[in-house]
Amino acid sequence: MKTSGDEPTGPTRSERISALAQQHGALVTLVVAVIAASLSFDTFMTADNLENMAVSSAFLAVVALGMTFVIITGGIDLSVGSLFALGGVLAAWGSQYGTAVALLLPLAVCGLIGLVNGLLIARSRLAPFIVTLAAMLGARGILLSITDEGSKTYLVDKDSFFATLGQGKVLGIGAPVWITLALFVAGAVVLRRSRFGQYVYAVGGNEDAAALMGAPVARTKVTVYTLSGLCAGLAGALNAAWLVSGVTILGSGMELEAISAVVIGGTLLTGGFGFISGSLVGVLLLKVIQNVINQIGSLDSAYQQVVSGAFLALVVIAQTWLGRRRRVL
Amino acid sequence: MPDVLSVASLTKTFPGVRALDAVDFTARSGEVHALIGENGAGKSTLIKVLTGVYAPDTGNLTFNNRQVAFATPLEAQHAGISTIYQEVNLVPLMSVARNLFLGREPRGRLGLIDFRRMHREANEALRRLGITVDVRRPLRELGVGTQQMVALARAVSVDAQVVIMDEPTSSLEPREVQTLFGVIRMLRDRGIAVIYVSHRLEELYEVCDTVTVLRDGKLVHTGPIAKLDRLHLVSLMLGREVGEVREEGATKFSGDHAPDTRPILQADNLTMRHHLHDVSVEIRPGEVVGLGGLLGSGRSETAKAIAGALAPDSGRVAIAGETIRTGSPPAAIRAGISLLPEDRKAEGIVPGLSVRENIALAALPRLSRFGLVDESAIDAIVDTFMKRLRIKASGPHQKVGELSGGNQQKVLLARWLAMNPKVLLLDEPTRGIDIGAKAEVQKLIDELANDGLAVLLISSDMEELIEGSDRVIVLKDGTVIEELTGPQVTEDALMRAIATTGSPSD
Amino acid sequence: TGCAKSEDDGDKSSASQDQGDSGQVVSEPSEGSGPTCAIDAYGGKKLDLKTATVGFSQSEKEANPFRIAETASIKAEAEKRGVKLLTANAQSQFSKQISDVQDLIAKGADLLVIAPLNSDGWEPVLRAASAKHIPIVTIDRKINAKACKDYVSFIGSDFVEQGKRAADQMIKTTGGKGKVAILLGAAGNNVTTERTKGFEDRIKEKAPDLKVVFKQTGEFAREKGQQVTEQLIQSKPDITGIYAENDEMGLGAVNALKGAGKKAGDVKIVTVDGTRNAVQGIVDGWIDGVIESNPRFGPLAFQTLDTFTKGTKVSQDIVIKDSAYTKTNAKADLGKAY
Amino acid sequence: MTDLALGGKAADRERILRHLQSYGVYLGVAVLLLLNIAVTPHFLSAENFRTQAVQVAPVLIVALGMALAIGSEGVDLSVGSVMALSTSLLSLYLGYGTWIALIVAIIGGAAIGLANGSLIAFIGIQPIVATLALMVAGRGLALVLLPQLKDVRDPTMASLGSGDVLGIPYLALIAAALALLVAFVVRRTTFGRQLLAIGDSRPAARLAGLPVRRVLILVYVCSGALAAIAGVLATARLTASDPTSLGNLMELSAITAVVVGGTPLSGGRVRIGGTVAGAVLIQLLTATLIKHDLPPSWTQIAQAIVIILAVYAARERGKR
Ligand SMILES: Nc1ncnc2c1ncn2[C@@H]1O[C@H](COP(=O)(O)OP(=O)(O)OP(=O)(O)O)[C@@H](O)[C@H]1O
Ligand SMILES: Nc1ncnc2c1ncn2[C@@H]1O[C@H](COP(=O)(O)OP(=O)(O)OP(=O)(O)O)[C@@H](O)[C@H]1O
Ligand SMILES: [Mg+2]
Ligand SMILES: [Mg+2]
Repeated sequence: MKTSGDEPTGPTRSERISALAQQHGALVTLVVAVIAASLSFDTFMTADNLENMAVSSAFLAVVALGMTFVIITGGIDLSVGSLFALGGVLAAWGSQYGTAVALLLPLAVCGLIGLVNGLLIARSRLAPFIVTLAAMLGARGILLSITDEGSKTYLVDKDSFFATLGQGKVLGIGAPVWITLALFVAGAVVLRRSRFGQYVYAVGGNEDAAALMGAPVARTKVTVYTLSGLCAGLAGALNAAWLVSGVTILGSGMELEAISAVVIGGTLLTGGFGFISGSLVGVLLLKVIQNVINQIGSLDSAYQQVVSGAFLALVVIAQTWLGRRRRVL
Repeated sequence: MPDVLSVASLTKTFPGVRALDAVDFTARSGEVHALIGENGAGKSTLIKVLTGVYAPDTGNLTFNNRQVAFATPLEAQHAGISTIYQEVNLVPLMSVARNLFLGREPRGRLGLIDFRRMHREANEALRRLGITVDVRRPLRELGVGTQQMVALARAVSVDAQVVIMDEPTSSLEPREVQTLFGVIRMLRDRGIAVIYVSHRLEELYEVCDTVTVLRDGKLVHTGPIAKLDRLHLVSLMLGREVGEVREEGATKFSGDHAPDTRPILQADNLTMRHHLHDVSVEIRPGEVVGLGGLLGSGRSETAKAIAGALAPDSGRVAIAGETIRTGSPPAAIRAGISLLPEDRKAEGIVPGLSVRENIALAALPRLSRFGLVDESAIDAIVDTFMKRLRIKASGPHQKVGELSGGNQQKVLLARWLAMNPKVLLLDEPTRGIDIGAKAEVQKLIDELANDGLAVLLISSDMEELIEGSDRVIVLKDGTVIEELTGPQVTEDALMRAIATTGSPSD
Repeated sequence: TGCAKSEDDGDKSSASQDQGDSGQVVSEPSEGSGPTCAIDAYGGKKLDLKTATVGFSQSEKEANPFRIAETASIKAEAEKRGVKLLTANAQSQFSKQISDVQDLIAKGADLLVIAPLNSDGWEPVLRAASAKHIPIVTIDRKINAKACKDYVSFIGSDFVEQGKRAADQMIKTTGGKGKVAILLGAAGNNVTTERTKGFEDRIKEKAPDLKVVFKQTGEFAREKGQQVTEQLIQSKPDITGIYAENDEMGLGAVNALKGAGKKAGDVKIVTVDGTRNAVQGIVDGWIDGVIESNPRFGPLAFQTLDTFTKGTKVSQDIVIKDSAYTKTNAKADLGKAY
Repeated sequence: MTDLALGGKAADRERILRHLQSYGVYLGVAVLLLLNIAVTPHFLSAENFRTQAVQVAPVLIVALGMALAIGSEGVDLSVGSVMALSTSLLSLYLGYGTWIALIVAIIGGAAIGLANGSLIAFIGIQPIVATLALMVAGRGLALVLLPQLKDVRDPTMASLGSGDVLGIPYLALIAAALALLVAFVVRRTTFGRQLLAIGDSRPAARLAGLPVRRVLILVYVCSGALAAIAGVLATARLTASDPTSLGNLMELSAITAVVVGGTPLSGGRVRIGGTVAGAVLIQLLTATLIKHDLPPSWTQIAQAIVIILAVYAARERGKR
């Protein structure tokens, strides 16, 4: 992508570096963290450990993928944790009727809830925070009502094809990892290269202007919330395939984890700016922190929280600091 | 010439305001139709109703002889109505090219956007308007004028039957205005209907064929512009007798002031990477100093650096000899510097607060005791300034966001005048202001200078700059290239100063 | 939130330390009588526990007496036996517990002791462990999988049984007549499900005149228990008894009753866990019965692992015989409470 | 001049809608009250109203601080953890005297607020992320200080939790007084005005010379201190310090109360009356569901529906 346009004043080198650092700040942090961890713990850089981390990050990553779209439009989706759990339960229940049902049922239900979120936000102009908060309660309520108040866990047949979506390995790496990578590539293409992607940025960058420029603001918003619902549902389904059961107690606090990952990845919560790849890095960074805490071993559970809170703050401070110069004007 | 777009007895009310009252309006193919009126007359509202931003209360919209009702700007756009709205309405974080092509990006294989083509075409579209920028840069890095040209490029690059421009020239420099006029004539010759809103009357006579005058939401006149002389036009707008209007000159500046000899404001060697290089400005009490230059020459940056809104890398700002902390608006304001910012929508008004709160905002600490607000003191000040500046609002409690552009500007002026500043930095103070109000603002500047205030005036209106200033400092690429004093302060001299050194994009 | 959370601070740390081995007794049918498991059947090789590394995955923060006592007991026993112990805490997040255990395996744990947050969803962990033939012992909650194939044995209480015993206690103190309310634990938790089931089944079976008229969750927390009880005693002032599925909610109920001006004994309260505060509640007359759920799994867990790795059979289900506190023994046994 | 005294149907409808928008939450409270009086046994008793007032007090107090944060176009997710931290501090310092412990607990909350405010004002981190970090770290800190529930056997605290004046519980009185105080601050003080201006348009407020950083920091300090007060009162009522579960999900309840009460999340406006009504609405809803012994699944779905209905009634109508 080169233009023949002559540049009046190109950015200086330090500006370019700080621009790069902002875009890839999370990646730099991740690389540093990984290097530090592998130097400190000889059980870190093992194939097993890396594969475990990859697979168990996959589900959060898929949720964060949908969240990235939402956040770039300047919104937020708090319902993803509940939808993740609901998706898993529905998939486990549906798996008795075959893989298609196991996948389509959670997608349909979670997508529908996402759609309702989107409609309330875009058409009725309610605040995303509160709409998706209500959806978070509502989806949890639905989950409880279909599991006999949470007391029933549906199981997935271990030998079914659906289970291999979670359990199978390709080239020694778990299927969820491949699926997630595929989804991220698709997501990045859509966001960067499709017209819809342009609308997503435009709506987040300046909603009024986008509307006046003829961007379908409402439709774009409805789409991103639906997408987020679908992602959460799919992540839940894959997770259920991995755990071979529809665990009912999953997903609480997951929305905050997903938001953290997206923000760490360099996407602005105010909207209009962000990258899909950043979110993936953000998820991995969170995972590495957790892994390092476990590598240290005997850290008291209370201190673990202090450490992860402080780390979150540090990463975001670093992000902001790197990005600051570019945002002066 | 066939009618393309018309409305009959259109009414639109906002809470407390009837913005449009039974207005009839018709745009014809191959005609440039001027829409004029005072601030708050309803011009922008009319345009927004025509293009589906607002739904009318009553009134029929006819487009190509068919009754229509546009629910969204998108529908209007698809039908063939292309609009540049009053405030630059683009997405600042997106690149220039993406802004230009939003919603109609060239697509290649698999329906994916072909960026190579998009950038090439964006470059061409802008070059035709005399703009050369890197189209991959975020839009916000461009000056307001360039942004306006991007919006123009966007509007004319679609196949439209009607092109609407709401005050497109307010942030353009003369050369760009001429480019714009070229584009307008080209559109007209292609048989496109152009609706053109502006407060600059000379422009209307230059490009328009027909004129419609609105006053307080009502239609007061419509007809060929050639039949109406300037005086008549103004009297129609203001609703005053021709005789009354005749007595007023072109600008309201009285001429020279008698400034003090010791400068009150000294800004020395302000430097900010990429933006300013060793810019020094001195203003004496009672003096109006103009800042001249092309778009992007760093005038706004200079004003902002003095007012603490931007932090210069080096340099000194002093008031009456006392150096103040740079980069801190409160410090500047405490020292007596007030800045009327250029981008009033984003940096000036607080849209959700009332006229009253907006006026009192900066003066709050002075208008309160022990942290408690003194309501009656505020009422007094608000009342004074609403009267003095003739702010048109349904009352002091109307939200500023609901006021017309010109009245918003007056509210901001009131905010700063309420501070009794020593130095007033005015960045495009009369942009988007109707001629009545413009005259008032100019008169006010004059009065303020006569009362001993030091004024820095930034204006893209050459006439205003020359007439209003005692001295003009000319900037180019963030550097002072010339200072015009005394008899040198003429339009010719200013033009020459700018021209001899070339334009910044070359 | 598994079980109780309360303690009068001062003596808590000592409590779990000193009484580390004074706790658990295996109930009938005990070792030998149920199905058993041996290392040959399970796969894997014999090893000496002393040189092995044991991984312990705790499900919740050690912030309630039950979890504190549980973790302390495991740690104390490991220290006593000189075994290298790795620990991880899932902070009540199931996904985290799965990765925790995987991390423990990756860090080289030869044996695993798991206090599961949930019974289902262990497939990834079980597969990883069985690939390396790592013996797993789960404590306090069961994993839904094949014993002696996916894991070695389960050591813990029978929650349904606890519910039944609570019902017996409730029937005894109310005389089998009246209206009872249940303060449920956290929704979706199988401790909640099982303690409710046992209680309701036994009431239906033994005391048809005792009606369960109210079931609301107190989320295993004292504050929630108090709030729910406050609403309860206003809408149903004639309530006879309250069954709280852990001590904390029971103590919250006591608070609510006191606040509403009731006297000790007006409403019968039966709780599960056996924390010091609850047993003291019996002594004070506010609580009528506490069914114990003993958290001191350390000695049994390590003994099981030791036996197993030496090649001897161990029982697949090692159910703890929980005691109970009533008016008759509360004062005397106060010291046994944790 | 434009016709100001315009009548007309459109304007009338607009006015009614505006009223609905402003007073919808009060309507909701009234409906719930009437409903309960009709169908809930023993609802109309002083004791019942006392219970509801006492239960709502901590939520309300947290919501007051939250309203300030939201008014400044921010949000404070750390409030629940601040409550936990304050209860830990209280327990730790009770030995030095009740009042000292109370003050330390509140200062502790204010200190977390200061940290929030500094991250937001000086470093420019988004409020939701900054307070999220402190939400995680704060709860951990609370547990580091006090690893588990501890009984509070302090007579002053006990009477604070259960005492009353003329039948009105202390807790309710304190909450009401704080609501009045915050309403006064928002309406009458420079701080209040500046806060709204900053919430509405940060760049404009900055250029108008407002002390943006100081105001923001103060906002979060207030929010922290109020959450700490709520934590202290909840502790007094429970007669125990429970840092594990105290304040769990409090941030969501508080935000709901504020938003349902008509304060827009986009900042620039704060409605304290509405916030009080919003908190009461949610309390009544919870009480209704519990009193009628509905299962948790119902409770959650009902809450979702009521939240949506309430904000739907209070929504900003489109400009069209
Ligand atoms: N969204 C709104 N809400 C309430 N009142 C509004 C709104 N938009 C415009 N108005 C009012 O309608 C009237 C007409 O405003 P409009 O913006 O059309 O004026 P204008 O002729 O474009 O003025 P200017 O030359 O200053 O741009 C003004 O009195 C204004 O206060
Ligand atoms: N290299 C650059 N990087 C970022 N922004 C740039 C660069 N070069 C120029 N600009 C933009 O050019 C603008 C300078 O224009 P400025 O507003 O100071 O001009 P002005 O003389 O005040 O004209 P106007 O009348 O339009 O305000 C700045 O807004 C700045 O954002
Ligand atoms: Mg206008
Ligand atoms: Mg400028």
